[in-house]
Amino acid sequence: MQIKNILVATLIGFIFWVLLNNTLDPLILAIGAGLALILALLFCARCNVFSELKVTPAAFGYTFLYLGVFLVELVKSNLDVASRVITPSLPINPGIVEVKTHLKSRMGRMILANSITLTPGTLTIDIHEDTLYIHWIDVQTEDKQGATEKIVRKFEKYLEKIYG
Amino acid sequence: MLKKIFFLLVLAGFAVMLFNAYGLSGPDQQLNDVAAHYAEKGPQEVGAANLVASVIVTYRGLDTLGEVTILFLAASIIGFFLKARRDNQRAPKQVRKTSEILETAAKVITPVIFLFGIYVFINGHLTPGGGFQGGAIIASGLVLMLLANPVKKINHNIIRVIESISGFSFILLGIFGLLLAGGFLDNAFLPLGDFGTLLSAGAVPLIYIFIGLKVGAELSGIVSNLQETQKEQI
Amino acid sequence: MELLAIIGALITLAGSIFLLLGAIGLLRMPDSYNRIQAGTKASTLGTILSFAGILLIMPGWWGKLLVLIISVIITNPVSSHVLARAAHYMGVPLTKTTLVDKYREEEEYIAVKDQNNEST
Amino acid sequence: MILKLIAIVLALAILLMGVIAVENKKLVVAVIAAGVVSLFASVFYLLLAAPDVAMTEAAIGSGLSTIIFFYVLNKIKKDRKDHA
Amino acid sequence: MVETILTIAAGIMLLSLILSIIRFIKGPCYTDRVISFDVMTIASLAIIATVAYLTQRIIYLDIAMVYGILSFLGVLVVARYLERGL
Amino acid sequence: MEHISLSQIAIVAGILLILIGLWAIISQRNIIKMIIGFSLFDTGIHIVMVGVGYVRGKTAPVLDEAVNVKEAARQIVDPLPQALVLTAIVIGLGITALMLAYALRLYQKKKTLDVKKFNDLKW
Repeated sequence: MQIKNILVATLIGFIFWVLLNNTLDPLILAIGAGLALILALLFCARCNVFSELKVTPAAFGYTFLYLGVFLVELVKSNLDVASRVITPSLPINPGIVEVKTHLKSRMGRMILANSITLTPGTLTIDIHEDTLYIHWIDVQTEDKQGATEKIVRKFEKYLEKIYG
Repeated sequence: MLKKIFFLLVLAGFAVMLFNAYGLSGPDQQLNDVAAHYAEKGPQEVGAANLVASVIVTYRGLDTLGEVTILFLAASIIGFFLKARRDNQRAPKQVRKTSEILETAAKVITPVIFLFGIYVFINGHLTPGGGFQGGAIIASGLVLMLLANPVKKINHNIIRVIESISGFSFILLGIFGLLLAGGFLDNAFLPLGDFGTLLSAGAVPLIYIFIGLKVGAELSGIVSNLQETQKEQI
Repeated sequence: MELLAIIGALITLAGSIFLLLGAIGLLRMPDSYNRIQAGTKASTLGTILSFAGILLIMPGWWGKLLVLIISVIITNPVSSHVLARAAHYMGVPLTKTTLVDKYREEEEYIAVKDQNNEST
Repeated sequence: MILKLIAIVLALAILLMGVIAVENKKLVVAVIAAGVVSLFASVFYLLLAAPDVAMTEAAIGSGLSTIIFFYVLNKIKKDRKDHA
Repeated sequence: MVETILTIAAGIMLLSLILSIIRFIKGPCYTDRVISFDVMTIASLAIIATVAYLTQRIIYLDIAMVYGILSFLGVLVVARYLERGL
Repeated sequence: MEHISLSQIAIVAGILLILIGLWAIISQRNIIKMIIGFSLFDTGIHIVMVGVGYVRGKTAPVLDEAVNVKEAARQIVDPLPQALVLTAIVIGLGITALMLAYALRLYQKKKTLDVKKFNDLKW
C-alpha cells in the first residue's frame, strides 16, 4: 500500500517534470526521476492520498470516459450560466442544498467536489463525512435524494470505478 | 489643513525633480556600451543563455553576495526578535479547522510546487528564473503546507542547517573562482559546455542551486517565525 | 496548417468572450456566492480555451501549455471552495430570493460581526 | 499597438489601485490592493521585455509579501480580540 | 489573420479586466474584493499567454505558471484569514 | 499612439506611483499603511528603472531559438537594470518583513498602531 502511494506520487512528479522541460534528454530525465522520488519520499510517505487508487485496465478506461463526460458537462453548463448572465431579468433562484456521496476515499471525494465546483451552477461549500453542502444557482428540488440524483450521480458512477 | 498643504508642496517639489530627471534620460534607440558588451561577449565569456543570470552571478557577483547577506541579516533579526518560547507548554492555537478538500489538495500540490521551484533554479541560466525566484517558490510551498495544517510545527533546525550549508558552499564556489580562474565568483573553473544545454555556463547552475536553497530557507524561516510568534517573550 | 491556426485563434476568441461573460456576471450577480459561481468559473473555462487555442496555433509549445491547463483545473475550484466556506463563516448575507439554506441549519453558526472595524 | 494599449490600461489600473491602497480605511482592502498593484506591475514588466523581473515580482512582490502582511494582520487582530 | 483575431481577443480580455476592477471598487464585502482579485489574475493569465504568442517567446509561459500558483496561494491566505484559521 | 513608446508610459506611471507612495508615507498615521506606502514607492522605482532599460522594439535578453546569438546586441534590451531591479525586489521583501516585525512588537507594547501615540522620546 505504502509502496503504491510513493510510486504514484513519483510518477506524477516525473510527468510534470517532463512536460515542463519538453525534452527527452536522458540527463534531464534522470535528474527529474531522482528529484521526484526524493520529494515523494519526503512528502507522501505518511499521507495515504493515492493508496485507494485502483490500477487496473478498466480504471484507465473509466478515467478517459470520466474526462470526456466532465468536459462535455463543463462546456454545456458554462453556456447555461452565460445565458443566465446576459438575460436582462437575471433568472436565478439560488439556495444551499445538501447531497450524499458513497465515495469513501479522500482523494475521490476531492475530485468529486472539484468537479461539482467546476461545472457552473453548483459550488461546493463544505464537506462533512459523506454529506456535501452545495450552493445551487437554480434550485430544482430541496430534498436530499432528488438533489443527489441530479448533481452527484453523473460523476459518481465513474469515480466509484476509479477510486474505492 | 495647513499640514495637508505642506505635504502637497513637498510632493510637488518631488514631482518637479523627478520629471526633470525624466528629461535627462536618453533616447531609447540603441544599447549603451556596457550592455552591448554584455550582449556580444556574454555568450562566450560566461556561456549562459540568460544574460540577466550571467550579469547577476558573474559580472555583478559581489552585489549578489551583498544582497544574500542583507537577506540573511533580515531573516536572523526577525528570528531573534520574534522568537517564541518553545520549551514551555504553550496553549494550542484556536483556529478553525481546514476543510478536507483543501487538506487533500495541499497534499497533492505541495510536492509539485517544490518540484517547480527546483525546476526554476536549475534552469536559471537557460530560461527566466534563477535562485531568488526558485527560493521564493519553495517558500510558498511551505506556506501552502502551513495553510493546510495551521498547527503543524516546522523544524527550525533543518532550515538552519540547509541555510548554513548552502551559504558556505556559495562562498566556497566564489573562492574556487578566485583560485582557479580569473576572480571571485568567476564561473570558468568548470568547462563552459555547449551553449544552451543544461550542463553549460560553468559554475552558474551550481551557484544558482545554492542561492536558491539559501533564499528558500531564509524566506521559509521568516514566514514560519511570523506564523508562530507569541505575544510576550521578554 | 493555416486552417488549424485560424481555428486556434477562433477558440482563443471564444475563450476571451467567456472571460468577458464571467466579468459581466461578477458585476451583475446579487450576492457573493452567485458572484463566485458566475465569476471564477466562467473565467476558468475562458482561460482553458485561450490556452487550448494557442496550443493549436503553436503546437511546439504543448508541454508548458498542458501544464498550465492542468494547474488551472486543479487549483481554481479549490480556491473558490475555500473562499465560499470563508464567506459563509463570516456571515456574508445571501440574497433575498434565496430559497433554502441547509448548511446554516447544520453548522454551528458563528457570525463574525466585528470583522469590519479593522481600521483605526 | 495592442501592446501599447495593454500597457496604458495597466498603468492606469496600477495608479488607481495605488490610490485605493493608500486611501481606503480598511487595512485588509489596502493590503489586497497593494498585492494587485504588484500583480499588474508584473504584467507590465513582461511588456517591457523583462521576464526575470516579472517572475520575481509575481513570486515575491505579490505572493510572499501579501502573505507576510496577512500573517502580521492576523496576529494584530488576535491580540486586539484578547485585550478589548 | 491570426494576429488580427488574437488582437481582438486581447482587447476583450482587457475589457473583462476593467470590469473586474469596477467590482473591486464597488464590492461591499471583503469576499467580493477577493473574487475580483481572482478574476483579475485569471484574466491576466490569458493576457500573458496572448502576449507570449504576439511576441513569439515561449519563455513568457513560465511567468504564467508562477502567476497561477501564487495567485492561488494569495486567495487561500485571504480566505483563511477571514475565517480565522491562519 | 505612434509617437509614445512603452518606456515613456512606464516612466510616467512609475513616477506617479512613487508620488503616491510618498504621499502615503508622509500623510498616513497608521504604521501598516506607511509600510504599504513604502512598498508602493519601491514598486514605482522598479518600474522606472526597467522602463529606462527598455529599447523600442527589442525583445527579452534570453538567448534561445527566437534570438540570433551572433546579432544579439541588435535584438535585445539592456540586461543590467533588470539584474539590479531583481536584487532590489528581494531586498525590498526582507526590509518589508523586518518593518512588519517591528510594527507587530510595537503594537504588542502599546496596543495601538497610530504613530502619534509613540511619543516616548518626544520632549
